[in-house]
Formats: sequence, structure tokens, C-alpha cells
Amino acid sequence: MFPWVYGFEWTAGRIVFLGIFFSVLLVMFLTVAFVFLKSAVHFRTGRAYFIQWKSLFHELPRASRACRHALTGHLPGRVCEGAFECRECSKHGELLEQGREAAIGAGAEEIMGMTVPLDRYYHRGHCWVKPLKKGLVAVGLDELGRRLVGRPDAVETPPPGTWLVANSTAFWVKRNGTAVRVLAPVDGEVIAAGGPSDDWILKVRPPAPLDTRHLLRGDEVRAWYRREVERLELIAGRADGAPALADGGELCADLGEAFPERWDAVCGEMLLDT
Amino acid sequence: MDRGVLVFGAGFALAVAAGWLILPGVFYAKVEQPLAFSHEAHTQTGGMACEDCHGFRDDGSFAGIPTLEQCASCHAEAVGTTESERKFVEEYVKLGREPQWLVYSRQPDNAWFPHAPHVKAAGLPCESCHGDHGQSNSLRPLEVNRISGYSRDVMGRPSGPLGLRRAGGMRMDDCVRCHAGADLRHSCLDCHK
Amino acid sequence: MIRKNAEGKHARYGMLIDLDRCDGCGACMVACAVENNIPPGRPGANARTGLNWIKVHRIETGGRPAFLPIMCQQCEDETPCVEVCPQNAVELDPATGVVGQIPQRCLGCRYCVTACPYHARVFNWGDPEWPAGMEKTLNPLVSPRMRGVVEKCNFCHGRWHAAREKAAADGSTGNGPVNYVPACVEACPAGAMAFGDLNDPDSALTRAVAAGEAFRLLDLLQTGPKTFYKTAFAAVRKGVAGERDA
Amino acid sequence: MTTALTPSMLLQRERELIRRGVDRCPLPQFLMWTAPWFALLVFGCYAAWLCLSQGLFHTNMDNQYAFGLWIFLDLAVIALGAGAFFTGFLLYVARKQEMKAVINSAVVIGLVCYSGAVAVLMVDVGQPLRAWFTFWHPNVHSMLTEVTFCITAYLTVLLIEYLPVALKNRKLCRVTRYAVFEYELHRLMVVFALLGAFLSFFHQGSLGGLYGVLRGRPFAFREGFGIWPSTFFLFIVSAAAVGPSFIALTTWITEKLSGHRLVEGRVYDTLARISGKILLVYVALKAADTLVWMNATAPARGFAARGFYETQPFGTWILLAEIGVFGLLPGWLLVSRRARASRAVLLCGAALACAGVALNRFVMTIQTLALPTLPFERPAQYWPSWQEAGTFLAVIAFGVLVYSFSFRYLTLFPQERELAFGGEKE
Repeated sequence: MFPWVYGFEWTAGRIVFLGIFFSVLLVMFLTVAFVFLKSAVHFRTGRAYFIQWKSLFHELPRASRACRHALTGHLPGRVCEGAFECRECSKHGELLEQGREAAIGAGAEEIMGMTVPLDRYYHRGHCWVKPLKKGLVAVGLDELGRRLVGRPDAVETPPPGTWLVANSTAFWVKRNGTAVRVLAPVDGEVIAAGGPSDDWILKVRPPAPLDTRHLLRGDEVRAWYRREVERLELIAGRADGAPALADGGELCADLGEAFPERWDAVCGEMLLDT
Repeated sequence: MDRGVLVFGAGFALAVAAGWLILPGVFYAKVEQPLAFSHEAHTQTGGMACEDCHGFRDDGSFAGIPTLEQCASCHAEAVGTTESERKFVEEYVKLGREPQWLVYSRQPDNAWFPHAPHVKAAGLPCESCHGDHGQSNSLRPLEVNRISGYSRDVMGRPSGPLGLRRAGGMRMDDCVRCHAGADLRHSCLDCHK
Repeated sequence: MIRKNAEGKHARYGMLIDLDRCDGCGACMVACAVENNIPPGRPGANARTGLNWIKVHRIETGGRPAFLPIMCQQCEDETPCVEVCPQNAVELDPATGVVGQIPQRCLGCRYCVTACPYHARVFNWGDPEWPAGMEKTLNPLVSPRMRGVVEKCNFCHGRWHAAREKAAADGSTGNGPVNYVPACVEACPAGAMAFGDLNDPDSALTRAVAAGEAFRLLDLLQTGPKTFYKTAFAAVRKGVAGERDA
Repeated sequence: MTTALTPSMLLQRERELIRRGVDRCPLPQFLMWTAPWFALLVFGCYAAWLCLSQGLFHTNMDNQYAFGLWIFLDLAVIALGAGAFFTGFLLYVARKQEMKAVINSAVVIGLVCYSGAVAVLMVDVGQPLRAWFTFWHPNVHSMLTEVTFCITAYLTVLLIEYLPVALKNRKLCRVTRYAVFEYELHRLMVVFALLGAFLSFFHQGSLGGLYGVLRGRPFAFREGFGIWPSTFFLFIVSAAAVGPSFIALTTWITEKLSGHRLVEGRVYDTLARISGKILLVYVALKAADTLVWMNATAPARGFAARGFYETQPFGTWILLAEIGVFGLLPGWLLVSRRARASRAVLLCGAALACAGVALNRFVMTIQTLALPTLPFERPAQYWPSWQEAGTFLAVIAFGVLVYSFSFRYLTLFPQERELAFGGEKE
């Protein structure tokens, strides 16, 4: 094995054989070491949470990964490859330059019996972002999200001062002895957490100016909402005895109460938790 | 300097020191010989040679430690004045009891070490493996490997870099080092049985 | 790995077995077991699980039965067992021609047992057990083997060691070929076994082999055994060596 | 705040280990499934312990039958486990994207097969504590050295390949460190796929070489190229041939047992097509090799090939079966588009191919040792003892358990979640 072991001789056979063996070991070691190093760099540059989300994102079914432009019909059938990080997406950038960015509007829309205010931005994990004064934003669950969660036993919010990273965990909702993670819609520092009576859950100070390129707004929201209800039907209707929705019917106000057994699976999948 | 580096250095030094001081005791037990014996008294004062007591048998095998009979040929009565000799004569010679000497050089069962090729054929002096054992004034305790039960060395002297290695060690590498130096290459069964 | 020695000579120990003299008494097997500290067979051991280094086979040849002692044939051309051992526990000693098996290096994979066409290698299927008191009669020149390793005939290497030691004490360097006789050869009451140095042109063995009567087992496998057999009877030779080799 | 853990909470906690979007049977049902395998494992471990603590006299092997059931098992599972390296090669090197659907399962199967083989080898050798001697004092001319080095290195590769699969567990992937490590490791999987293919090439081959170099066993001995006898190459090709078949078979069995669709239909088709093509190449090579051996190699050593098949029960049928029923037939079934269009036929072909490689390993191990070499010898008889069979079964049970747990808690079939949506659009 080694030159200092009794009986070792520098013969061609040994040199070739052990040379190959040690090379294989070296390649294995170097590769794993490189992976460790690369991971450490991700933590240092703050990309670790995004990478965690990205790695989980690819586990989601295709239906959950549709591109926002596929929802609106501009790029039919396109599946997002960038983990909903439109800020880094070249395709999204192109479309923005073509002036395709939908505008944030006013008022609210009734979609499938749910009220969707259009004065705010929406994240694919069913959180909305509403700009407030002094550079703050409020983050809350949209109506579909609220109906999915129902009346949670607890909402586990991060303490003020925590730095949120978009697409990483924002807070947890607990119900029926289990917990579902809700994705953060924006980067920023948590300023305050709302109580049960508030319609917002977190107040966040994002870096100025507020970057909303990755969030849905206006027309997109309508298309997205219709797709989300479809997706819910798929998910909920998959297993026998699941809460199937009659066409045109309204979503019950508290899924967690109606179907405690399936709550974790359906709510988790809808909120893009893994 | 970084505090972590200091802590690491201190811990490292501690570990090395502990290994140096404690490990030999973990691996080797020290056992005392039944009697004090001075080689010096025999070789210097008595003017004897090694082979006067440690000789070969007729079949070429090495006799090793002399028997009581050999000792008694001089020590039927005390020759000197030491306490240990008095004890030897009274408790062993007079009672006909063989002292249970501990043998530093007892070989593992599967090793074959003949003295004849080394001493007679190759002409090696005893000191090359046993060091200055023949001039020592007392018998060192036997260091027994707690697992194998074999001696740590055959009474060699410190050698090697920093004097950390002992000549006359009992490991195969110790045999090989000398044989390789003499350009003697072997097959396993030359020394193993 | 050739050893330097003053005589500058290497031995090629070999053996010649006269099948016409062997009457199958098994004295060689007993002598071998005593010499080499082979423990008694385990309860239920048979010819294929026992530890005999030498086995005498009875062979029906049509006429009178022949007896064929087989031990390690000490192959010297591409020795099958040496090639296959993964960790150099088997080696061909260039100084004696003996195929050495080092039990302490052996891990017991039995690949060499599989490789040997003569079934001359045996495996310790359990711990060696001697009846009470018998361990005192063990030969100090041979180390007993432990469970889980392979062992085999090495032409009584313990006797070779002793002969070397004696030679050195008598004034030779003790490194050249030494004269000794393996236990089986010594024990054979019929004098059917002859042992000697094939490198020594004057040895009785070399002359007998050169005379051309001797043959080897499974010669066509080209393993080059140094154990030879001879017989005056064609039927015996055919029964022992087979159609092609005979 | 401490609350007593009620059974329903326990079940809930357990459910949270299972990825969302896939259905798994309730824990009690799963435990019922694993219980007999655990029992078998315990029984087998007891049998192995007898051999380890008292010696191999517990087996029915002897000095003529020095290899037995265990070596056959090793060779067979390592050949079947070839699916791991071959699927990895197809996906990461040959860029066959369909293989994504089964790569995780293939890695687990490879891991199971190789760790099982190494475990049983440790029981098989007489002094397992000396296994490291092969590394310390290697005889580089021995095929077994090559096998030992490659298998340990490849087992390490498999463990590293298993890491990303394990770290994707629903709970583990929530730890950011694990998730990031997994992500980066996965990106470099091509390195391990290449290493795996390289190592597998040599050890699958060396396992064949193991027998091919036995000049003392004319039934197994083969001439070769350079240092490698022809069996070296036959083993590589046959292992590559049945690897995908075995993956198809295990995937189908898992689908049946779990009651879920796990992969798209065309994955079976691709696996079968690749398997069939290589199998036909193997059969051609095997036939050529047999002809050379019968007409040149064996006669030169004084053995008529006919004689090898005179020992019962190893008649000529075994050679014909190997080439025909377990070679040509499955090869045709898997290659023909019409034949493999039927899932049942495809699976039959895959099963026949797997059985064929097992038969080949059986012949190389058991028949080689049964046949006499000395002219006056009788064929040797051997029937494994219950301790050998028990250890054998323990390896099978170990494999089933590791696979079952992996299937339950990890994502072995990434398409399963997608297929649960009824989609087959990718």
C-alpha cells in the first residue's frame, strides 16, 4: 500500500494499480471537499437559503411550477426553472423590456368567491406584500391561503430583527398537531408580528427601493388564482375521500376544520411547502 | 494571535505529551525480575565473557539463560557480599529451586530466531541486539505488551533519530531493518514457522 | 527476491514417489500430522474437511489398486495459488522452491484453495483442539495454526529451519541448501518417497527424474510441480495421470 | 411544555417524515410489512454470528467446495446491482434524461447489493478482522485484490451518491446546511457517476477474471487479452445488460406493492431496450467464447469439453439454458418493439435476463468447483447448511428493509408526485 510497508516494491504493476486507486480516492476526496467549500461560500454570500429553496423547488410537481407568463398565456406551457426568482430570470427581463409588466391596480376582484385586493403584490406561496409608509411592507396570507389555513392553533413568527430571505421560511402555521411553512415573499428585516385580529402577519423593512419584480400583480393575479383553484382541486381530489370541490362551488372557509386528516398534505402542497 | 489557535495549540501539545508519557504504560506492563542481578559484576569484576553463561547446545540451538546448575558451579556458597547473592544462595541454590527469570527475548510462537546464523555464521557481537546489557549493573524490569504478552525489546539501547527508537526491538520491522541493511532479502518462511 | 548467500546456490527441493512401493499404509499422513502440529479432526470431519497436508488416495486401476499420496506439489511455473492470493500470504521461495503459506497473513478467503488443482490446500474450519495433555507434545519448530486460515505442506519447513541452524552452528553460513528429510519421507516404511534438491545434479532425485520414468500430475496445466511420481505399470499411470498425460 | 406522546401524535410525527404529495400506507401497516423481514434479518444474523464466533464448520463448505452459496450470492447481487453504475452512466454521461426517474432507486439498489455483498464476504472469510491486510499488503496480480479495492471504493461512491437522496428527506432538507450541501453535491454527481462506471468496469470484470485465471480449474480457465481472461469482459457486459432489467423489475414490484404508479411507461421501455441490446451482445460474445474454450483452451489442457457436462446435474442443458432461454429469448423480448409493448412480456424478459445472469454466476461458482480435475476424482457434492442459507436470507432481508425504508421516507421515484397528479406530459 505504501512504500514504507514491509514487502513494498516499486514494480510497474504496483505503481499502476496503486496509482489508479489513490487517484480515485483523491478525486472522491477533492470533490467532496469542494462541495463543502462551495456550501460554506453560499453561507458567506447569503445565498444558502435561496439554494435550499431552489433544491426543494425542483421536487414540486410541474403544476406547481408554472411560469407566471404561462399563467397569463404569454409563454404557454412554460415551467419555471429558476425557483420563482424572476429577478434573476433572463426571460422575465426580456418581457419586462417589451413592456409586458402588468401594473398594480386598485380595488378588489371577486375570484371564485374569494376577494382578491389588487392594490398589492402576490407571491406564489399565497402571501401578499403591501407597501406601507416609511419603506415598510406588510406581509399577509391571501384569501385562498387564509381559507386553507383556517384558524391556526398558532402562528410561529420570527422575532423582530430577523432577516428574511425571499422564498425561504417566513413563518409557520400550526394546525392539527402539524405545521406548514409559509414562504417569505420579500427580503427584509422583520419589524413586527401581527396578532390574530390583524389581517397582516409580518411587517418587514425590505432594502430600498422595494424590488417587486418577482411578485405577481394585476392581471397576473387573476390568471394565477384560477390556476391555483384548479391545482387545489387536483391535489384535494387525488385521494379517495378527499375534499372534492364541486365545479362552481365555493371553497369552504376553513379547510383545516373540514378535513383535519388531509389538511397537512393539501395546505402544505398549496403553500409550496415540501 | 487568534484565541482558537492558542487553544488548539495547547490542546495539541497536551495530547502529544499525554501520549508520550501515558501510552507506553497503557501498552506495556512492567514486571520485576525475581532477583537482582548484575552483569557488570560478572563481566567486569569476574572477567567473564557472554558465552561463558549463554552458550550453544550441541544441536546448534542457543541455550539462553543459564540453569541453576551452571550458576551453582560458582555460587555453591556466596562469592561476594551482596544481599541479593546471599538471597540467591540461600533461597535458590541451597533449596535447588530454579529462579523464574523473565526472558526479554522470548519470541512469538510463529517467529523463528536462531542465534547460530547471527552469532556464528554472520559473526554479530551480542551487543548489536542486546546493547550494553552485558555491562549493566541491574536488571531492568521486563516490559510486557499487555495484549500479546511479548517483551517490548531484547534489552537494546536507544537509537534512531532523537534516540527514540530502541535497537533490539521485538517487531518484525526491527528484524527487517537490519536484514535489509545487510542486503539480505528473504521469503516469509525463512523466519516464520 | 533472491537471497544472497556465500555458496551462491539455491535449492529446488522436490520429491519422487514410487507408486509401486506405496501400499497405502498411511504412515506418511500420521508422521506429517505429528511433525506439523496438525490437530485431530473435529467431530464429523471427513476427507474433505480434515486438515491433512498429505492424503493417500486409493485408485482402482482394473487390476490391483494403486495408492497415491498427494501433498502440495510445489508448483513453480505460474504457481496457481501464489498468483491468486490477494495479500501475498502465499509465495514461492526462490531459495528453496517451496511454496510458502503464511497463516498469520492469511485472511481465509480460500481463493487459493479453489485455485489448486491438487486439492493440496486445507482450511481451518474451526479452532484447533488438542485432547488434554497432547498440546505438550507439540513440535516447537512448527507454529500451530488458528481458525479461519489456509495451511498446506511446506516440505517440513520446521525441519529445514533446524537443519539450517545446525549448519550455521557447525560453521557453514547456513544460507545455502541444507540436507534434511521431511517427516513423511522418513516415516515411509516402504521407502517409496525420495526427497532431494533438483538443482543438485548429483542427487538421487535429480538422477531418477532425469532417467525419464518420472511423471507429474496434471502436467498439461503447466503449473510445473516439483513432485514427481513413477510406476512401472501403464494401468496405474493411466489411472493416476489420466488418458492425455499418461 | 411537555405533553404525553399519544399514538395519534406519534403517527402524525411519522407522517411528517414522508414527503408531501405522495401517499404511503399508515405506519402500522408498514411495520407489519417489515416485521417478517426483521425476523429474517435477526435469524440470519444469528446464523452469521455462529460462523463468526465459532468458525466456518457451521457451513457445509469444505476443502474442495471452498466457495459456496455465499460467493454465488455475492456475484449475483453485484451483477444485479450493476444497475446503479449503469443508470448513473446513462443519466450523467450519456445524458439519457428518462433515467432521472429511476436513478435514486438505482442508487439504493446498488448500495443494498454492494453492502450486502461486502457484509456476507466478511462472514465468508475465515479471519474478517484481517480484511485490511489486502490493502496493506496487496498482491496486485490477484483478481481478488482488484475486486477488494474496487468494491470498497465503489461502496464509498455509492454512499456518497446515497447522501443527496437521504438528505432530501422532508425533515432533513429543512436544515439549510444539508439542503445546500445536497444541492452542490448533486451538481457534481457526474464525477461520481464516472468514478462508479470506472470502478464497476474493473470489479465486475475482476469477478469474472477471478474464475478465468484459475489454471487449475479447466472448466473456468480462459485465455484472454493481456492480463485479463475473456470472462473479465463477459462479466462486465452481462452485468451492464441485466442492471437496467433489474431496475425495471424492482420498480415494477415496488409499484405493485405500494399501489402507486412510480414512473412513466416509457421509462420501462427505455430500460428494456438498453438491457436487451446489451444482452444480445453478451450472448454473442458468450457463444464465441464458449466455442473457443471448447475447441482450443480446454483441449490444450487435456480436458475434453464434453467431459464437463457429464457430471449430473450439470448436463449440457445448463449451457443451452444459459445461452437460449436466459440469453437469446429475453434479449429478443426486450429488443423487439412489439414484444416489449406488453408490460407483462417486458417484465418476463427482464426477469429471464436477471435469472440468466444469476445462473451464469451459479455455473461459474458451483459447477466449477463440483467438477473434478484429477482423473480419478469424483464430482464433489455440496448443499448449503442452514447457517449459510440464513446468512443469505439476512442479506435479502437487509436489502428489502433498506429499500422499504428508503422508499417510504425518501424520494426514490421523482415522477411519483407528478404521476399522482395524473400527468404524463414531461
